[in-house]
Amino acid sequence: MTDDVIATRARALAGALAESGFARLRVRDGETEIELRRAPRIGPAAVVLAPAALAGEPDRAAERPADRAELVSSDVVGIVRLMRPAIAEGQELEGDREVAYVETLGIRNPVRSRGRGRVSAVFVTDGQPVEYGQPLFSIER
Amino acid sequence: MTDDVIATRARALAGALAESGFARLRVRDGETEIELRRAPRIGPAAVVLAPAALAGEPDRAAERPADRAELVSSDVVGIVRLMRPAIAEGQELEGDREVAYVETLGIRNPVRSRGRGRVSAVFVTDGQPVEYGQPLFSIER
Amino acid sequence: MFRKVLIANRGEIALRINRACHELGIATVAIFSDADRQSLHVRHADEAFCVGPGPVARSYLNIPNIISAALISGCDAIHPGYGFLAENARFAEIAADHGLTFIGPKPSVIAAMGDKATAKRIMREAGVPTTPGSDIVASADEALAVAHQIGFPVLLKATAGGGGKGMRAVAAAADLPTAFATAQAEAEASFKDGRMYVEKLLVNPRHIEVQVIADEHGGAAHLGERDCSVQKPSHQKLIEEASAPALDPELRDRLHAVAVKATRAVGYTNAGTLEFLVSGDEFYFMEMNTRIQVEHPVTELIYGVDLVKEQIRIAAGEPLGFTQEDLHPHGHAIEVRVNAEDPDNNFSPAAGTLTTVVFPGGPGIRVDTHVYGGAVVPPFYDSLLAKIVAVGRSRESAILRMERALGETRIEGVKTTVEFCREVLANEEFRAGGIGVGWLPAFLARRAAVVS
Amino acid sequence: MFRKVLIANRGEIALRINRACHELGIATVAIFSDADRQSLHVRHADEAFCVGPGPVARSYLNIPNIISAALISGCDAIHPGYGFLAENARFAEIAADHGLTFIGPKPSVIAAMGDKATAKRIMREAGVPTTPGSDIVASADEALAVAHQIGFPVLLKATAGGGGKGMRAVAAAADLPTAFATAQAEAEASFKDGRMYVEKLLVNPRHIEVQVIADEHGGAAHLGERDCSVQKPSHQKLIEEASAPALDPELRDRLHAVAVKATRAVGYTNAGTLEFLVSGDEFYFMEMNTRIQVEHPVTELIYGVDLVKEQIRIAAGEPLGFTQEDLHPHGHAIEVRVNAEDPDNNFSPAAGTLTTVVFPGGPGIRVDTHVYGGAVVPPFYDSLLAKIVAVGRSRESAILRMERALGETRIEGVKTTVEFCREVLANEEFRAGGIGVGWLPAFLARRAAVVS
Repeated sequence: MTDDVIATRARALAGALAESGFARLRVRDGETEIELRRAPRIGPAAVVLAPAALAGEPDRAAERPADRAELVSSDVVGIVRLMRPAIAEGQELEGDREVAYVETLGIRNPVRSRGRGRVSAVFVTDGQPVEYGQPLFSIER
Repeated sequence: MTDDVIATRARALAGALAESGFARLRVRDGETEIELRRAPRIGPAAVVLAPAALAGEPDRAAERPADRAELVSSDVVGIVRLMRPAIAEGQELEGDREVAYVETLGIRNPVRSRGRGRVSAVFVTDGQPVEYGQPLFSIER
Repeated sequence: MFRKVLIANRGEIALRINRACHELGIATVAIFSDADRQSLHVRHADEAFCVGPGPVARSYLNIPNIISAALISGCDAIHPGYGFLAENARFAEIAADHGLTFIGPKPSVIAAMGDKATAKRIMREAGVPTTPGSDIVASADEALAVAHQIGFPVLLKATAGGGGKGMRAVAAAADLPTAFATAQAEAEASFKDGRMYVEKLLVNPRHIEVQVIADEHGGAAHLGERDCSVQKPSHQKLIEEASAPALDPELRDRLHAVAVKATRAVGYTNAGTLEFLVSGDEFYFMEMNTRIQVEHPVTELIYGVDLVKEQIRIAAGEPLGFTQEDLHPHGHAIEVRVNAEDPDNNFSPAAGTLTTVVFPGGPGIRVDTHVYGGAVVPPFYDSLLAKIVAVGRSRESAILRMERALGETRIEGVKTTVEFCREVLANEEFRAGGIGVGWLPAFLARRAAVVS
Repeated sequence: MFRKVLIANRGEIALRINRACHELGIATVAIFSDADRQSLHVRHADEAFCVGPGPVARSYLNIPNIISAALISGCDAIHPGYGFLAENARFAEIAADHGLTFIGPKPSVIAAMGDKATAKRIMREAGVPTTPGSDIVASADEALAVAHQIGFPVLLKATAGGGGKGMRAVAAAADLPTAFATAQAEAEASFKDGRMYVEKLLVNPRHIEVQVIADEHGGAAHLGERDCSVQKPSHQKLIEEASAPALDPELRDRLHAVAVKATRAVGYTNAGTLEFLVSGDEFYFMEMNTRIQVEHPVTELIYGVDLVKEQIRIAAGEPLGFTQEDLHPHGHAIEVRVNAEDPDNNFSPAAGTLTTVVFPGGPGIRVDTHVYGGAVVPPFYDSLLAKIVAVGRSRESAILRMERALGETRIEGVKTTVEFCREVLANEEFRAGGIGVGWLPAFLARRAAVVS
């Protein structure tokens, strides 16, 4: 499954989770496992995307601080531009820097890191079109 | 609820019971309680139609030999004719007499009592049109 | 006009008739089997009678129960739809005996057209071209003599035949004796009638039929032709069109004229269809269906005539509301049969619960169906779930519209013919128009070869 | 012709446009809000972009996101549908600035017709009768002078008004000063524009509108009129018909001629509608809608023209495929709006999940809808769930057909206007034809009196 597909599914599942009233939803599909938990804080449901390898390690997956992962999504429809050095999985973030922007009709809509954290997933590539609400990356705080 | 309506509902419920795989179905609706149990013997599902008074006596209702009540239905579309003396609730039956017939295009389709039993309900009146499968009366054996 | 009509059918055609009655202000009585208790045709009728359990012989073919339901409910007429008792002359007679108007032609005409050899003879006498062939032949030798005369390939057919039984195609003289013996044995076993006749076998002809209508006052007209050449190997129609594409205008005019002439010659009343095989610039009468056809909507859409309402009006003694000169087709219509069948498995029928049902809508789309989300498809009946019909200004626009309509259609729970029909519509040969009845079987064979 | 069209709308009209595009072989891009993720218009489009959350200001009115979606997906045109941005001249201009063809008239024409006072002046200059009244009046005194001149009752209207705001009916001179002051204050508060004008108040006029269409090569035609007099107290249309019943033929011809003349005079291109009030044997221009109307299907059904396809062809620079002489209406069509509203509670809109959805079918019925069993009706949008349209040979047969179609319709989960519309259709005054816009409010009042 490509990251694109995962992101799309994760968004759809997040909707389902929100409607269901359940606190947690886990879907395993071939090599991919998608787990969503309702965030205890105010804000959208947190999304954790576990790579294939984790499927064989359920204990570790269950113990992850999933409720502390924050999903950063696009607020506009446009083309995403990653700032250099490009944000990458595993990267430790500090401060509040502009990690990317989404260009809409020539207007630059900045995407900021907003504090410390570790990049747990990057869902987009530089130059990719994104729609409203599309996840760009997730950050573990 | 008129007997007509009860009969119609009972037939619909019998269908639902047959599909459900459950052995028993009870519906309470205002003053009427309809309880169906799957007959342990070969044949159609037995139907028990409990009058309003029983709704307040759940124990007695539960203890009734419900699985021994037999529903006698019409096999044809026609006009029902009750033989004199007309079959009545509470009546004790013996032997195998023609208690009624259903007239279809001038042909007389006899309805027989087929052995001992007590008439627990009569759902039709003399001269009433009936369709295929419409309950005529129930007999407790 | 009638006050109350009993609809002696189920499924989409029962709903179709219910609609026509209600639009004419006529009350309706539905009949249903135990398996159809939740069907829309029951829900929409003014009254409904259960006439028997699921199997058709005990319910939809149960003449005493059906007539009894009509009498009890005070009906003055019965509409038989298609299939079941629609071409049962005895049913029509029994109805009449009980004072009920049978909405269809006279029983004697139903009976005459129901016997294939009789129908062919009557039509031949009326000047309608029929396939070269014989009357009843007494033996294989006699059949062989006829075959030599009309030329091979030939078709050996039982006069009581149906559904392919008692029928054999014979390519050469050497094969005839054996084929005759087995076909005759089959006919005797199936129909208790071993009478056989011989017919010229046309190679990949087109199936083109003419819709006719006649009242009881001498009024008669045709409503053009339909092309029903897209047939499954079982000869069941799958996609139908009006008008027939790529048809020589002169041939079309001859077809129409012959159909009306035949209608008058046999004293036909009500709506009917003459089926022809067309090969080159010749056409041959095949059979006459003395009832409304499944595919009647394609004709309705281009002629703007409600055929079922006309059937009812005619049966009530009214004259036709139009003459031939009033009838002009506009545009092109195409119908796709959505069957609960698996096209990848010889169209084997499926039963089950329809979990999702979304039909197409919008401009130029008509849907005739009795199913809905949650409906159960019982195992006892015809697999037709719905007819989707598209009308457009041209054949091309009608096909494009049908393609988008099928794209909107979602039926889940059983396999259907929807996607398969999209494949057919996309095929270049189909799109060119004018294919014969052998085309779909060949298409299926090519398709199976690609898959395996 | 366009390769790919962005559909800047939702609901049934988005599906309607999607259908027209697909039937023309054009790829489609849907836009949707978070609340419409499961909508059919998203499912049926070739691509789809979420453009914002549920509230319209942030999604369906979000011009940058919508234009951006069109550019990213490589569209060459935008169809705005009705409502939302359909009559937003700025949106049309921005689209053009980004190389996207706006499927509609020129932005300058949209802007001119969007201002009611300007539109009236332009039409008056083009020789179209307009309601007797004034241009902008500076004061209550000036308004009073005009009122005396044209006679009471009059209507005080804000030129920027809409939805009943900034509007007051005045029956007598004594009431005018107060009414003027409050209406002006309301207009200033609501639209930041307190300019007022005075108009003759017609008593219970009919709402009759003419469909026009014009290409960019000088071709222009009308497609007859529609009667939209069945309006809720909020002036929203509920039932529409084509043609208008009980309309003097000479008046009809004048209406059609004036509409085409006006279309040419304002340099109109694409499909549009001129709305008139008809009182006695006079008619007065009310406004021009520079877009496709909700009720366009009734016109399509009797003229056999696909108006949305024509819109697209015209925007692509093609000439009209017909002239006025080619256009002939056949039969009568009627549309019922199935809204998620409670007719017993001032048509208050309802949101929720549709547990059961069964639409009618069969001959002469068209259904345009985006809902299905299990669909969610979000609280953010127009309450229109479906349009059921019936066509028949006569008005009576169309009404009978609609009655049976509404009888087949089952929508559960929210309250709808289905049963209420059946009541209206059964009403003798409605059936007689020719009712005015005051009829439905009066009907509602009588109905409420009976209930209480």
